[in-house]
Amino acid sequence: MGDYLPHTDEEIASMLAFLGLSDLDELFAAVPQSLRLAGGLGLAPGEPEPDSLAHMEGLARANSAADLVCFAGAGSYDHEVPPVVRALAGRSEFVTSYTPYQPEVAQGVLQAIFEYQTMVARLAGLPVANASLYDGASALVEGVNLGAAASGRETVWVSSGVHPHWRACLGTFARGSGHEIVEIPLAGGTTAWPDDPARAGTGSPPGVVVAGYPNYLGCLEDLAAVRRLADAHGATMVVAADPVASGILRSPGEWGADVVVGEGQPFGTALSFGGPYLGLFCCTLSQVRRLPGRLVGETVDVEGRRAYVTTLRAREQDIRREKATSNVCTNQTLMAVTAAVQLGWLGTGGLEEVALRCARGTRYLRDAALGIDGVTPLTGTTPVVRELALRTPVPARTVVDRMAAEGFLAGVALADLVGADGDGSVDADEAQHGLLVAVTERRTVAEINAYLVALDKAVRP
Amino acid sequence: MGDYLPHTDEEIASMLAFLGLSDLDELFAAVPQSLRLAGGLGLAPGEPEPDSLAHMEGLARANSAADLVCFAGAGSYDHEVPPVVRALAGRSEFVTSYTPYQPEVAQGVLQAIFEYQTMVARLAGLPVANASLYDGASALVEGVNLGAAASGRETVWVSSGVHPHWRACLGTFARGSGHEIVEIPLAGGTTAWPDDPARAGTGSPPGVVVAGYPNYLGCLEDLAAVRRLADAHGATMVVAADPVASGILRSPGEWGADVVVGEGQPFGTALSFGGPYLGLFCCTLSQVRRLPGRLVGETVDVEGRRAYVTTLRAREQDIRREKATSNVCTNQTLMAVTAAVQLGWLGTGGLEEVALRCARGTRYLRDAALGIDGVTPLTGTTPVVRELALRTPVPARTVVDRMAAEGFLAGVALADLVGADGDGSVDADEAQHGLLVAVTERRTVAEINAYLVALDKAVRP
Amino acid sequence: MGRAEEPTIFELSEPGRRSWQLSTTGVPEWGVEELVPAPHRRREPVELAEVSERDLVAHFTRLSHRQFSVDLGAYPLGSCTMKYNPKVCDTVAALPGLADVHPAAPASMTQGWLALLVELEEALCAVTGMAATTFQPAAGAAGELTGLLLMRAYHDAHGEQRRRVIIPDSAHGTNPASVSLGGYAVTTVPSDSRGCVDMQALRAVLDRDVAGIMLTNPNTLGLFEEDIEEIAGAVHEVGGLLYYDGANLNAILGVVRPGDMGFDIVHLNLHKTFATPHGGGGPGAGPVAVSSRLVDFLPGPRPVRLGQGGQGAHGTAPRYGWATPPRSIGRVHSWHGNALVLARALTYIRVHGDDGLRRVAERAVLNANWLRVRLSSIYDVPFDRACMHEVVLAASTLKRRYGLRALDVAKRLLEEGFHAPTVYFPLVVDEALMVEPTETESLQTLEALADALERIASEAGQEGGVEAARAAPRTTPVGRVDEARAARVLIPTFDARAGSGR
Amino acid sequence: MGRAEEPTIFELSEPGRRSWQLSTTGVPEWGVEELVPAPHRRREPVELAEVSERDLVAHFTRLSHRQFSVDLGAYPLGSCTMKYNPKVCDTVAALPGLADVHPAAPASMTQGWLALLVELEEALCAVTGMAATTFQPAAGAAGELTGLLLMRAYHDAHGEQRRRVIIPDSAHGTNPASVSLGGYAVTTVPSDSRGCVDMQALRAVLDRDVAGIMLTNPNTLGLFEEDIEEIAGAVHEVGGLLYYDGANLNAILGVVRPGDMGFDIVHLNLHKTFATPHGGGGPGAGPVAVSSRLVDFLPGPRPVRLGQGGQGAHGTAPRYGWATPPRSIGRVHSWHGNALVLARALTYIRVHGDDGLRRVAERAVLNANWLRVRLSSIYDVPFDRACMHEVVLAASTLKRRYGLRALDVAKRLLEEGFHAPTVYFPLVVDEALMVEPTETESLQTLEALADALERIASEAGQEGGVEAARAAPRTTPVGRVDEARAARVLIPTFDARAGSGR
Ligand SMILES: Cc1ncc(COP(=O)(O)O)c(C=O)c1O
Ligand SMILES: Cc1ncc(COP(=O)(O)O)c(C=O)c1O
Repeated sequence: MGDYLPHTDEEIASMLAFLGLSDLDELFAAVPQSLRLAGGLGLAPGEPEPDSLAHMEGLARANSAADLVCFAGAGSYDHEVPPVVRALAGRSEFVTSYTPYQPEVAQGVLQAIFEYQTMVARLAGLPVANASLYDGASALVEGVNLGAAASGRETVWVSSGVHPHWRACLGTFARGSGHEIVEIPLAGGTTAWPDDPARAGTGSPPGVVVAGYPNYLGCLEDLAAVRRLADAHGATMVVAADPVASGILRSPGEWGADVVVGEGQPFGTALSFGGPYLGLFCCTLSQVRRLPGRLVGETVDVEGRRAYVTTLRAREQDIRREKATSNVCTNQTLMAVTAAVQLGWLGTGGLEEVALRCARGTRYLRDAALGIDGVTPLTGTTPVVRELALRTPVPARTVVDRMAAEGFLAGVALADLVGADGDGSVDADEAQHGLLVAVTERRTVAEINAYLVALDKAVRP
Repeated sequence: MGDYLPHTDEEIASMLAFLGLSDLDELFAAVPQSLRLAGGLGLAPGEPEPDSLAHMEGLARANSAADLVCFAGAGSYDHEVPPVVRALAGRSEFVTSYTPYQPEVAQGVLQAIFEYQTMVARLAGLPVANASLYDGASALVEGVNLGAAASGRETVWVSSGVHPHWRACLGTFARGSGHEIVEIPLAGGTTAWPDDPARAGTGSPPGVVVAGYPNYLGCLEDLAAVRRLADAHGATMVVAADPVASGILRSPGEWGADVVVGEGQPFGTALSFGGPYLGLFCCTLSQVRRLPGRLVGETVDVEGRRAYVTTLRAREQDIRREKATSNVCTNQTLMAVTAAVQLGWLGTGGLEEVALRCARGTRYLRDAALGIDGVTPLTGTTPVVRELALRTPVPARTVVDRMAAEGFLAGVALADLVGADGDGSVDADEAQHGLLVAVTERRTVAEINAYLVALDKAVRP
Repeated sequence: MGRAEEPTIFELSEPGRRSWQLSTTGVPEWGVEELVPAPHRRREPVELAEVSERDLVAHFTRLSHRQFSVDLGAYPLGSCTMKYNPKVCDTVAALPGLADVHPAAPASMTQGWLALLVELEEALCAVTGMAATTFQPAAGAAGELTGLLLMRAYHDAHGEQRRRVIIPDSAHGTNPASVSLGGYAVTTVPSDSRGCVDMQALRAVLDRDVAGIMLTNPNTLGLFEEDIEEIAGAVHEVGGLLYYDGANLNAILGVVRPGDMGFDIVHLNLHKTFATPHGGGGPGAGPVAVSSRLVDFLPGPRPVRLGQGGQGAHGTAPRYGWATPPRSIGRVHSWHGNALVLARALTYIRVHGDDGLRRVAERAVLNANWLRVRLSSIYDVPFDRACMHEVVLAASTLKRRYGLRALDVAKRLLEEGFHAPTVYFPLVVDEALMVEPTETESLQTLEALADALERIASEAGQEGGVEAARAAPRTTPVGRVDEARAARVLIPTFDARAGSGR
Repeated sequence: MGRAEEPTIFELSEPGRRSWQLSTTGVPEWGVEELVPAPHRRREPVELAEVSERDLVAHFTRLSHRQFSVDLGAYPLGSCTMKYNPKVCDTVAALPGLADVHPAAPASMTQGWLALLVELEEALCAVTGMAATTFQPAAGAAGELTGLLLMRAYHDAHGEQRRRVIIPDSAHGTNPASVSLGGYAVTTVPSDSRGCVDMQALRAVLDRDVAGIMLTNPNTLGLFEEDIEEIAGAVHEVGGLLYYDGANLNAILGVVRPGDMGFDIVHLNLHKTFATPHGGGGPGAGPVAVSSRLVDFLPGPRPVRLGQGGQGAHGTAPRYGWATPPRSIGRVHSWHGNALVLARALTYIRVHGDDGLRRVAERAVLNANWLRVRLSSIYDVPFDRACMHEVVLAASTLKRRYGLRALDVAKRLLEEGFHAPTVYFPLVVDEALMVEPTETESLQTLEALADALERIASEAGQEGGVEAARAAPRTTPVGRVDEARAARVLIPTFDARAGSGR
């Protein structure tokens, strides 16, 4: 039996007496007898904390994936997270505080978010960033919601180069929002935007246009063309950007994006089996009153001292209720604080260096991998930065399984992302044989070489 | 190349200019050219932090002992240290502060030590505890120094039941202090105190008498007899006590000890390959002005608020210099704070429970082990609490090596503690065949049973 | 410490200074121009702060000293369940075997994670009385929207186009916001004099256009909806579904289950009931549990047991895998939800177990009622009857008599070392002070909190008392903050300061 | 936060409350009376605080908010080298492969630890120019006493009974204290007008009764003893040994080595030069390195390479073991010294390497001299010439003019968010303010520190300035503490309060 309850029997007795009750059950008098649980919940009885810890350690040991050298990406990357970042982001004042509703005792979190907003806005090349959303997918969904509200039109053209799971989420939530989601196929790795709506298999022109940068196959989309397309239809341009790639790529803002969304996991958050991650969201000043979620602004206190506070609250659910721009309340603040610390650690030079090292490793691995019999580029366009799609002669899932035995998480089989039949980004054959490989700054040349040797063996029929 | 230096080249240039220097070498003008290193130190060049971390992780992996189920003790024990204790004792304010020389900004550490002193004093059954010493051995040495100063006599009778390494340290430092250390042999596991000095192989009566409780073989000494002996000679009674055993044993203070010393590692500190540990030191009020090391006392600040400060400083080296009661300056404060947190977590009931569980496990293992043929008790007196000495038919070192292959650190071979020839506590044969086994509250019956099966195999010729 | 203004990290920056150190890789060092085609190449590096690791540490450590938290003191924030977050869960969340697992790794290599999720799903189903659970929703609001999409899918499957969802006027803001995003119109029902759903009013708005009703029970007034069975019957009668907002589940753990009350869909706030830390605003986790008739619509893929798990741990074939429900509404998260938060929750549930969870509810309700009775002679108690895990007080009398508002009480309380209660919510109560002590606060802490609240009220009656309260807090890192100015002169980033005249 | 008084844990205690949870063992639950013979059995359990885990966390977290630290700001405490402690070292010290190793485990099972110690020994020998190192001393003072016992053993081995050890009047208190414990008489030599050992005076006390001399170079005035070669020659001439107090080694890393200066014995303060954290007063590590003629006397056992290490990592036979020097003075620690501190130091050394350690010294000396020049017009600089890693300032003029003492300057500085310098040490300087910025403080920090010290000095000249300084600090958790009372009414434990009238 374990718990963290302070009450002694004497205290319970005295408190009940104070309430004029004779036992704890009476506290639940308002609950109809008919509904009360006779027995318990049917769970095992409580166990001492060390027993539970041992159990969880046992489960952790059962994840062989944790021991593999990681070449998988698809939106989740194995980047360097130094001890100093873990130590600072793990400070219990950041971990165990609530949403900063009382700014006088929440300047720590508020200022950290303010710094985070500044860093993320600079990355995106836009003037405003919010205090975080759940993850890349939710950021994209919110971005599309904002975009549609801004353009006043419900049709959304989404490049099939956007992460398949994010597109899936768009589809799910469109059931509620009523948006018409039109997926635009890729040709040779980049989006083949139709020149007129009819060709898009939809009558109506887009109110929102969404592209990835780079897209999930690692290819660089022509964002100038996307901007032109958006202008042609008076649509909002939303870019789902890789924030690490932004270290060496022209920012989406410079390309003219109205909204930039992304996955912030690469900034200090572990792979974590997919969560908690960090939804990055940036937009132009003109859209700030449609911004989803919390926004921290600088102001002053009664004595004129610099202070920070959540602002433009009138957008939010607790005030606007059914008219709110979004329903988000709890977000991913701790990951935002973590990102602020990680980006503070990287600084101007470090972020560029990380992006550059990813690109070098990717180039090195690609050049060598394409020398392996039967391994070919999956896309016509050549990927840069840290994600590339290869076509393997045997099914990619087989390659992944075989290479695990050699100590590598070889990458992500496209079929696991888009399904066996493929989608607008890849066809069924590509889905089956496509292997999405990611190389981060943590991968050494020795690891990459060993990976190539293993790959050479793994792709044999 | 790695470092943690903030200086940019521009700053260095401007600072040098400010000093009227042309380069960094000029900063060392006072160092005779003849002495300056021409080349470097001959060390490898600096490496990025992650490389160093990887190197250290490699060294850590090379310690197979870390993976063994621990039945070794001899003053270092594998006790439960819950995450909450690591988290609190690891707060960077405690870790990265210096000795509390400025009490106005050091109340955190000062109050934690004050609470530690209170807890340790209660354990020992004495009114005063200091703020820590290096380890058990150094606490014993300081205790003997205090004892000799108090009695005004240099002859020290030390029970051979005191930890062999601690006795060794006594011998080492006696070279400087000039104390005459007389080791009193054990008979059947406990000290055979001679009734007159001549019998002790020394002319002079003791100024200090030292006994272990329990002694290092796990046996309970007759402290009443030690008190009588001390009184008979006007000697100071020093007890080296196991602080966990104190959870269920009569306190040394109750037995009449003037000074109580011990090893505080069991209170929240990991095995740590032997350090940093925690030297516990307690004494009577009459001896407080001879107390070695720092002492925290309660007082008030200018506004009458409760405050804490290091006190009776006139004993210390920085003020008394060659007349100081001890030379200790840096001590083991962080381990003392850790002990305060751990004892706070255990509380009245928890400490007793830990001691009781150790005693139960020890009893369970002993009863079964003595059923294995050839395995016999090493001592006539039956050990209790959490340490016991067994005699194995094959050399104990062989047993330890064989059982490591089965996943156990079987214990400590006495020969490793006292040397092959034995000493006043055990003879050469006992040294070779003696295995000191410890059972803590962490050992489950399943582990103990598996241990017994392995022991049964390991003791076969 | 903590009171001195802390410059932003940008003000601590010096060009050329650095913290970062990356491992030696030996990869050829091609230049960016050899890697990135010119038009895509960034001209200027992203300007970030350039600080030493030492200054980075000092900056964020000092910021942490300007932040209140559960670890520093009581946090009686109504509706937020700010209970103690066990440190063991931090250790669990940091286990490399859990934290270093890629979400796309094949099931055969992530059996531990799948087993963990299945075990947690079974536990949450037991707690709620539901048939299955999805872990994808990252927080309560995400759970709400997921639940509403499930509602929609359910009605669609029955060929029905319902347009309205009913919500009590005391509902949390995320409820109506989620309803809109779910494509439904909000119909609000008032609370009756006892603080519960007004049955008459409810019946009046119930018809076959109603997709369902969202309730939290105990409701946001901390009161148990005693007519819940009747409500359930009425809603089901018109073919509607009952949605349970689990934010207040802490009050009834092991006492009564949403499923037994007739609910069809339940979201849980693991960051409330199951003690996962709030992280300054997140992350949380908002799993959605549903009754059997909704299982087929759940988001996918879902972790499932494979075939006869009988194979046992030594079986070579994997025992857990992924499966997508036949009529799934699709994904609602990039991956599998906030996994590490889920691991924390399972740890918490295992430690407490069947008996412990019940104790949690008992102690939470005991603490809230003790405060209610202790404070009822000092503050208004709009609905003065036994409450559950939280009690809604009001400062309306104090305001009428002395001009002391709920806000002033809150700010004054900050000076006493406590966090403030939730104020001005629920909206149906004027000058509301919503107090949720949680079960992990000791009687001494409750007494200290009550004494502080009593002191504040009595000061209001004294000379200059109200002024003092209006001027509070003065001992905090900053004094009362000018929120209006923040909105008027928007400075959302450090770069925006320039134009702002700061 | 941090300003409210925090009750002791004993005052938070409630009988029957608990935090502890121990694992399920299944061991038979014999009663204590079945285990412990009656006379030895404790009658009453040891009374400790009984608190919930939640209250334990709040208590110690609040205490941490009442504590200044390197992580919170600059700590220019002369002679203490309060540099930044890299977080990576915390990670290293927490590695289970290092932390969970029993000190008595056989060498074959602790090869990693032995390799670590041998690697560190080689590095420290390179840094000091010595032949071998013992890691047993737990701190500097322990190293000093160990060194003095080595000195004694050396002379004994040469059949000499020398009785005196020479120490400069500027020496740190542990030096004379250690000399006494080493069984030697202290002979003090004065500093000359330049702050260095007075050669005449030294020669005057040198004879064959002198066992050796203890020096730190740069000395505690932050000045390099330029005559060191002459001193070494003179001491060696009479058969004495030179002991190097390594507390100030930070200044000369990679620039000059004690061995080359003629020292025979060196102790290092890893908690200063090699950045291991001070932990509020400890732990540290004070390894002692010696020249070849003293190796045989070192404490044992010592970690050593075995045979031809050539066997390589894949060799099955262990490559490292333990050995005790033939004429060892014996043990000076329960086990092998503060092992985890040693692991931190090796990490620090590897990151910096040959080039980085030299940079450490350069930057440390650069920072100290920048402060010296910046402040020389404001404070007295008793020895106004180039200093090394620290500068000794004095408030004597300020005291004479305005009555502002070094103590007041120190307390006032606390209000500015800095820790105070070391005051009234070294003893040879009146109103000493010993400032050691260390190399990890940035120029901005140095400027802020200098500005603060300047402000304090100029305020002294203004109306009420000195009074304000005397009243400082007012923004800290407590104001000036009554140290006299603490000694007069001794309250060393919570239990002693009772009698004390508190
Ligand atoms: C009653 C109630 N419902 C829903 C929510 C929304 O949950 P979350 O913040 O996790 O989105 C909350 C949390 O504030 C709440 O208190
Ligand atoms: C010059 C000098 N020598 C010796 C010491 C003693 O070192 P430790 O405190 O580690 O015993 C110190 C530390 O304060 C010192 O500054």
